[in-house]
Amino acid sequence: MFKKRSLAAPYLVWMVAFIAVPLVIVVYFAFTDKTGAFTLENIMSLGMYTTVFVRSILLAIVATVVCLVLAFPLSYMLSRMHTSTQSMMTMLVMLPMWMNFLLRTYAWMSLLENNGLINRFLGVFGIGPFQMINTSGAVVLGMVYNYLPYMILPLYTIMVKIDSSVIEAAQDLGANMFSVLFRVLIPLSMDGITTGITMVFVPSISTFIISRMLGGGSNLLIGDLIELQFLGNSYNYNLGSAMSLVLMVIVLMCMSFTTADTEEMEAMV
Amino acid sequence: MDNNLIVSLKNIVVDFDGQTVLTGLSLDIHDKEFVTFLGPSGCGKTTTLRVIGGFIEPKSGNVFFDGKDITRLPPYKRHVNTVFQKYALFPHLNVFENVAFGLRLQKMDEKELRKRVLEMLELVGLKGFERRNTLTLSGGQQQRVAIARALVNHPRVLLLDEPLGALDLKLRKEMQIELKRIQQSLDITFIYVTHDQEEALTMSDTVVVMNKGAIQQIGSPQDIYNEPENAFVADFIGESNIIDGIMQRDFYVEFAGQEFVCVDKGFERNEIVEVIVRPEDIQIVPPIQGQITGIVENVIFKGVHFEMHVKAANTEWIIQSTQAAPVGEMIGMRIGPDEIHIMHRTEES
Amino acid sequence: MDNNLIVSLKNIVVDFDGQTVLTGLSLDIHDKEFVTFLGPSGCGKTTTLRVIGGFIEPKSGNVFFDGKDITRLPPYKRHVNTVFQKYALFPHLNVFENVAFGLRLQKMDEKELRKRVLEMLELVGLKGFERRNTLTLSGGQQQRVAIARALVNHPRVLLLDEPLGALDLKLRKEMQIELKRIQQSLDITFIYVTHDQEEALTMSDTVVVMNKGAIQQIGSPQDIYNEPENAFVADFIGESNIIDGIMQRDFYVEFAGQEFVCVDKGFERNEIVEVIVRPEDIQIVPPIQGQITGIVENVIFKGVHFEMHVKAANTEWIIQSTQAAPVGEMIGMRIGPDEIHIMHRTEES
Amino acid sequence: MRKMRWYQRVYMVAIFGFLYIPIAVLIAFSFNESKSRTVFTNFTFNWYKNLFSNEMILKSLAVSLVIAFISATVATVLGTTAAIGINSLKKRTRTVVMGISYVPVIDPEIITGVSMMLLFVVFNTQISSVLSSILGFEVSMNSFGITTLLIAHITFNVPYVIFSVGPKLRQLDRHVYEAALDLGCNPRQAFFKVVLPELTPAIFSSFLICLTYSIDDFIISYFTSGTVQTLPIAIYSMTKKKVSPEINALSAIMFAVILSIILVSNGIDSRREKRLSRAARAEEGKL
Amino acid sequence: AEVDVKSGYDYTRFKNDKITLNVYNWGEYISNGNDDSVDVIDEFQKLTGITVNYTTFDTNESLYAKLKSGGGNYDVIIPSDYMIGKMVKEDMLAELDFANIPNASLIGDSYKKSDYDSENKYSVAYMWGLIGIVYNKTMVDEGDLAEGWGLLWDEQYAGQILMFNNSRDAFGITSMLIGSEINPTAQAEIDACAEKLKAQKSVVQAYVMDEIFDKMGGGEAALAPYYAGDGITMMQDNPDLGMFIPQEGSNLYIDAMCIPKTSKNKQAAEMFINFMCETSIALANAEYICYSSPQIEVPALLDEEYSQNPMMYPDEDMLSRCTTYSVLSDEINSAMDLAWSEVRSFDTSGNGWLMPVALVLMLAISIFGFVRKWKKEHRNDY
Ligand SMILES: Nc1ncnc2c1ncn2[C@@H]1O[C@H](COP(=O)(O)OP(=O)(O)OP(=O)(O)O)[C@@H](O)[C@H]1O
Ligand SMILES: Nc1ncnc2c1ncn2[C@@H]1O[C@H](COP(=O)(O)OP(=O)(O)OP(=O)(O)O)[C@@H](O)[C@H]1O
Ligand SMILES: [Mg+2]
Ligand SMILES: [Mg+2]
Repeated sequence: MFKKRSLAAPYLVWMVAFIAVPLVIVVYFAFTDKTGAFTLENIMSLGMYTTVFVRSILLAIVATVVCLVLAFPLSYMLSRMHTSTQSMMTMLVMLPMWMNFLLRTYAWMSLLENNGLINRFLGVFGIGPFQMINTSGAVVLGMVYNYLPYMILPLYTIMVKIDSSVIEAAQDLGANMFSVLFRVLIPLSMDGITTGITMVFVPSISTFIISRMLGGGSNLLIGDLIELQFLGNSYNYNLGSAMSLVLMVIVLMCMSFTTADTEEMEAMV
Repeated sequence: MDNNLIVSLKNIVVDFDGQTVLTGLSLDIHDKEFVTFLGPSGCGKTTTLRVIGGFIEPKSGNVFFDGKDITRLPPYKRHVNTVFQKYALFPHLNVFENVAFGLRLQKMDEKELRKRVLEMLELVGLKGFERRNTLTLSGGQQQRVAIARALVNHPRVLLLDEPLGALDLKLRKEMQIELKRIQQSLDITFIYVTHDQEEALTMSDTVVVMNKGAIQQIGSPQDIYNEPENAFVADFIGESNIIDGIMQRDFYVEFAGQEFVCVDKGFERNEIVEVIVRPEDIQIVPPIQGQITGIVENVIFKGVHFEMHVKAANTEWIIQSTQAAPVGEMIGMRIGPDEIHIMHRTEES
Repeated sequence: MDNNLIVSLKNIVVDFDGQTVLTGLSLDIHDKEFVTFLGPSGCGKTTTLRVIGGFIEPKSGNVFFDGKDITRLPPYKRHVNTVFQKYALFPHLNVFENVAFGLRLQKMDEKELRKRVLEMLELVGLKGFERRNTLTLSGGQQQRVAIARALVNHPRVLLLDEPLGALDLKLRKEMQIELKRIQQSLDITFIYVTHDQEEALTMSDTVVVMNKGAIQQIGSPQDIYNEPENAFVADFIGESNIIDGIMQRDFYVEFAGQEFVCVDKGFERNEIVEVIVRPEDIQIVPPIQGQITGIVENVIFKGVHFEMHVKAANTEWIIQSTQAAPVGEMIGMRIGPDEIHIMHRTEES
Repeated sequence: MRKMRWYQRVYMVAIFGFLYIPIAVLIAFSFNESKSRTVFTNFTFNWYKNLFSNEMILKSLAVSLVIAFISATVATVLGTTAAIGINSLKKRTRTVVMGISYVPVIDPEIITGVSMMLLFVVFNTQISSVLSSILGFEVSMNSFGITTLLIAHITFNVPYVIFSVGPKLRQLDRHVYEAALDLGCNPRQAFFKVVLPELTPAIFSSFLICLTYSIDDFIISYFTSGTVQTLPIAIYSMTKKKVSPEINALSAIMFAVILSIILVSNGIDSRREKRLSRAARAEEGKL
Repeated sequence: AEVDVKSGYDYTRFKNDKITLNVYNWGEYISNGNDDSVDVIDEFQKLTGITVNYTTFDTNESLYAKLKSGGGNYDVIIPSDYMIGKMVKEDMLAELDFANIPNASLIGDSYKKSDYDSENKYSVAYMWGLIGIVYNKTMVDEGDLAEGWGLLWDEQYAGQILMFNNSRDAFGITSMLIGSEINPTAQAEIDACAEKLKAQKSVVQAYVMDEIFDKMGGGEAALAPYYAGDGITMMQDNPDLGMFIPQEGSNLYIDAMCIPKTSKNKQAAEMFINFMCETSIALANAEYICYSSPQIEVPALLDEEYSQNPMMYPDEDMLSRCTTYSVLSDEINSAMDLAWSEVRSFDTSGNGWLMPVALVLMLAISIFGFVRKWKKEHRNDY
């Protein structure tokens, strides 16, 4: 095949300058104070924010699980449709993602508000109003809504590759619906499940827009904290870098469990 | 109804998106028989098998198993197991677990299960492969796993959908013999699908020739080969010379400008018929002795025999013989009465 | 050196990652010949072809073309064109442009180019397909485009790597005849790779049988079939009974407990040899008339003939005959001197 | 394939409803006369008119488009050459390079944004003066803006190009390339005549992907934009203020544009597919 | 409409210089042409030929962060009093050349030489105002208004209260409630306020800045502290809304125009500041955003509705109870930031079990991941 190693050079330079070096700088800032002296204080003072970290992780996990539960049956149905319908349906799944996510989240504000459309609608039947916006539930909902396609697509991609005859073989051997699900379908879609989990979990845990718009800013997440340090009230790069570092470690840890190899990543891009 | 019938299909009709794929198919399969469905691609062989397996509900008609109507029974409740065309092994399980799958669902006791599985693996010649990942097996080995997986449940009937389709010639021949051996040693019914006529002839007790969703002929391999009921069967089973002829009267047929004696009767006088002659049934003789004379256009060496294309009476004849005549030579051809098969004309031909 | 030699390989050795794939292969190919490389998968056929095409540089050895050493010449400077196994058509170009590709590189004048391309398309039977997208063509048609694309450059030698491998049986037979016709009408050298023995026998002037990176036999199809030089060739070309025997003296061999007259000589006295008998060369006779007697274990109907497995003298014999003997019966077998092929023992067998 | 059961249909409708209701609401209220986001009073097109006289939105749209086009183009070129280069690297090196390339894909956007921002800060405060004194002329980004945005966008776009072109490159039939050599191309010609045309669809689609990612990106731009406002940043600042239905109008327009692009490209695709398959079937029939 | 500018100032001297001015202002803080108002930026561009790149921020602190990071080369910024002081202290602002801003003389004397810019070298006041409480008359019992700032802690209105999303204002309000110094000088004062703020969390619906327009306007919340001018704007849009200044007193803030040191177009920036001080422009802005203008000619020209509004131009008595934020020491500043983060991330409910649950979950995921990977590797061993 056509080979030319030198063609990689410009990219390698770029990669080092704009991917590797910035990460090094984050690490550097995380371990120094304002004067540039080495310190562990930034990392240590993060203990104060444990609740924020825990809350972020918890909300992200809940959102991820909800996405998984919602997406699994849907992806399966999609994967068993006629090929022509399939492509249309996946298009339909992806279409909302093409809209600016600020706008979509903003739309949920109109729906969830106390005087919002949902409460108005329920009001017609004399139910409610419910406090929906500015709750953790609303934040989870925002995450689920925004990242659901990221769960559907990898699941779907892996599921189309499952030959119907494998499922039929299981039925043939005496498996009812549940056995098919737990003994065949889930094990076979494991790669898609883990890819989907990462693709939902990572943005969920680091979001700051969703919590700000739907959570009312009273439930800070890691993303909000970091933003506060860099562009917000607190203005403390060192602390912010330390937070970023921890977030990065959390994410990388999850990645190391879930994504098996690079080829899967390629498939999902 | 016959006592040892095991599967009966009655007037099965199957539609896909309004297109009729099986047109009222009826068929009886006896216990312990090796039945083969043979037919060209798309003729509905797989569909028939899937109706028996329970993966397709027919639009109308009934499936009987051991005398009971099982038309609406889901696959996992049928005493029938299937070996799928592409094996359909579970990629996440190793060989042992693949075979054990059905037994585990029955919650069989672990010891008994081990015994049964290992027994079955031995039967298919895969002893020692238990822990192997199925993806690392060769095609033939995967095939054996698929068979073991189905057989371990002791089905009364095993359905096999072109199980050897993906194997190469040599392996295929081996597996044919192996399959036959397994069927005989377990004494169960095999319903086998193939589009390879040689395979069908080699293995079966009964061959069911299908075309366009309908059965063309049912019979033993020799019946099918020697007494094809129509031109489709004749053409599909082995190479044939198919010529238009006129049935002058019982036992006399005219074709290629000559009158031939034959063994068929019961046709109308002067009915236009199809005459079928197998390439190996034509004898090459010196031109004066021949009933027909022709010129050799082409000779191909095929190993066991030569194949000649001979132009005679405006038709191209295919002749197979161990003796080659040189290209361009005039030869005579003789056909005995037994070798002439006469059929009513069908619209298709 | 022969005057009309076109390609010569001298002691070609090819390694892949330290594994020797061609072990010092030497071969002369004459101009206008149809040469076929035949051998099992992985024996190095493709590799040999790629050495000739210039895609692999041998570790040692030389390639001569028309007497000139071209071992280090890159592919695009050789007067050799290749038809690849999976056609390797340019998907972004239509049929015409695919065929015109080589000529455009030569900056041929547009009018001349059109003429040449259309001529070639006509030759391969694709007139009127010029503007078609290659993806919309059937396998056989794509194959023709690939051939036209190679031939339009007027190569002296055309290399074809299993060009019919992906086609189904019927199409394959058609294309075999077509290819032979093209070769004859253009009068150029074809070097053809296949693992299908029937294909090799049908088409070639010369067959080169390979195994494990070495040449086993070179000869005409009939030589190869009738006079295999070793057991590998005999087994690979058609089915064979291969039995150990002892060469008692010239023209006399003992096997299966009997002495047989044969036509071979030049072996050492009492040398242990391999005796090869084709299944169709064994005559079935009443037991008393037989040189060997055996019991029929198995009869398979194969359409044209029956195949019987017969146990005799502790060996399983395969016999092909148009007459079947019933299973369990004792039969006699006769083998004529001409039908006995005697070979030196090779380590493998 | 079996027909879907009723509960499957209900489920699908429910999920798609969930995905589309917010968008439907957005669009519906773009025609609302009053500013209320929840009570529909009267039908009007005014917000669309206002939108097109809203200089801030138009300007930020222009900025977004310019950045998207430039960064997508650069990223595509850089990424394509990189994919070819990486493909020829040894396996070890390749794994390392690919591993680092995944970082922007895997990492939370906020970290990419923050780290780029820190890089620029460090460059501005420390490196630029040193560089200037070494080179003898002023090297400085002075402040964040188009340059930093471009660098950031190119950086997060390039991996997508590599990951969509790279696999295509590996899937490419080696024999097609060899066929070109066989017919007389030297390696260079073979690349441009055969390999590149083969890669074109992948390159083009990754260009489109970059374009959309770039237009859509908010978080990374938010940290690296400085004084420049891209469209998402403008939208963000709008959602914080007295919200005007101009936003709804904007989203309706964006939705319509995206939908029509998808439909058109899909239509072209499927029509070509149909033509191909029809032709192929016709051929089979003939044989 | 053409606006009047005082003659004698050459607004056109940069016409051909293709200058772009980066102006960084609070959101909704300039007359922008909506509702038949004057489009100030547009007028300026038309008049001078200078292009204005106008962007907005929503807290003083984010303005500071952006400027500090080098993230923006702004030419004109409009921070508030204490932030100006901080920037002066950190040498971030350029000294103004008042020769280029003759209209600065129109700014009232009480807005010059304030504490934050004692020598009046760096800033020209733009607007001033008080912080009040906006309330929804349909949701709040007007009798409760007597509670003053305490209203924002009233359990009755739990979940319907919005709160400032910036530390200075949040702490300022709290200190007025508990009667401590609005410009704290000791850690103890900050701690006290922080406690109070944490106590407030359970009744707060959301921490917001400009989102308040939307939320109060839409009836989403009942009570919110905000800047008086914005409150008046909201009242105009939604007649259900009312506003009052609590009796405890309030913060008097002054937002003033400054030029950062990094500005490359200082003269043009000064021209912009001068333009903003033109009577007609200052009037337009005051009318549109309803803040109180420090420009001496404006009040007289305003509608009575505005000029008599005690929210915009409060009486002396009220003014005497109002304090301006002053620059805090670095320690106090960072203590306040820290306390504020703590308040925001503080969660009264359930942090006892949150932690272990999450840990167990994480652990489960990791074990599962390891097992799977291990299996996978071994499957490929053959
Ligand atoms: N799920 C399906 N939907 C629509 N049509 C189908 C479906 N399955 C099969 N068919 C059609 O039914 C007909 C018969 O199919 P079937 O699979 O039974 O053929 P077959 O005899 O098994 O052929 P092959 O030898 O190619 O496997 C074909 O025309 C096929 O196109
Ligand atoms: N690029 C390569 N790298 C390593 N080994 C190779 C390579 N190409 C071929 N081989 C090995 O060389 C041997 C001969 O391969 P070759 O392709 O010549 O076989 P072949 O006779 O063409 O077989 P087939 O009929 O399967 O095409 C095989 O064992 C194969 O695994
Ligand atoms: Mg089938
Ligand atoms: Mg090969």
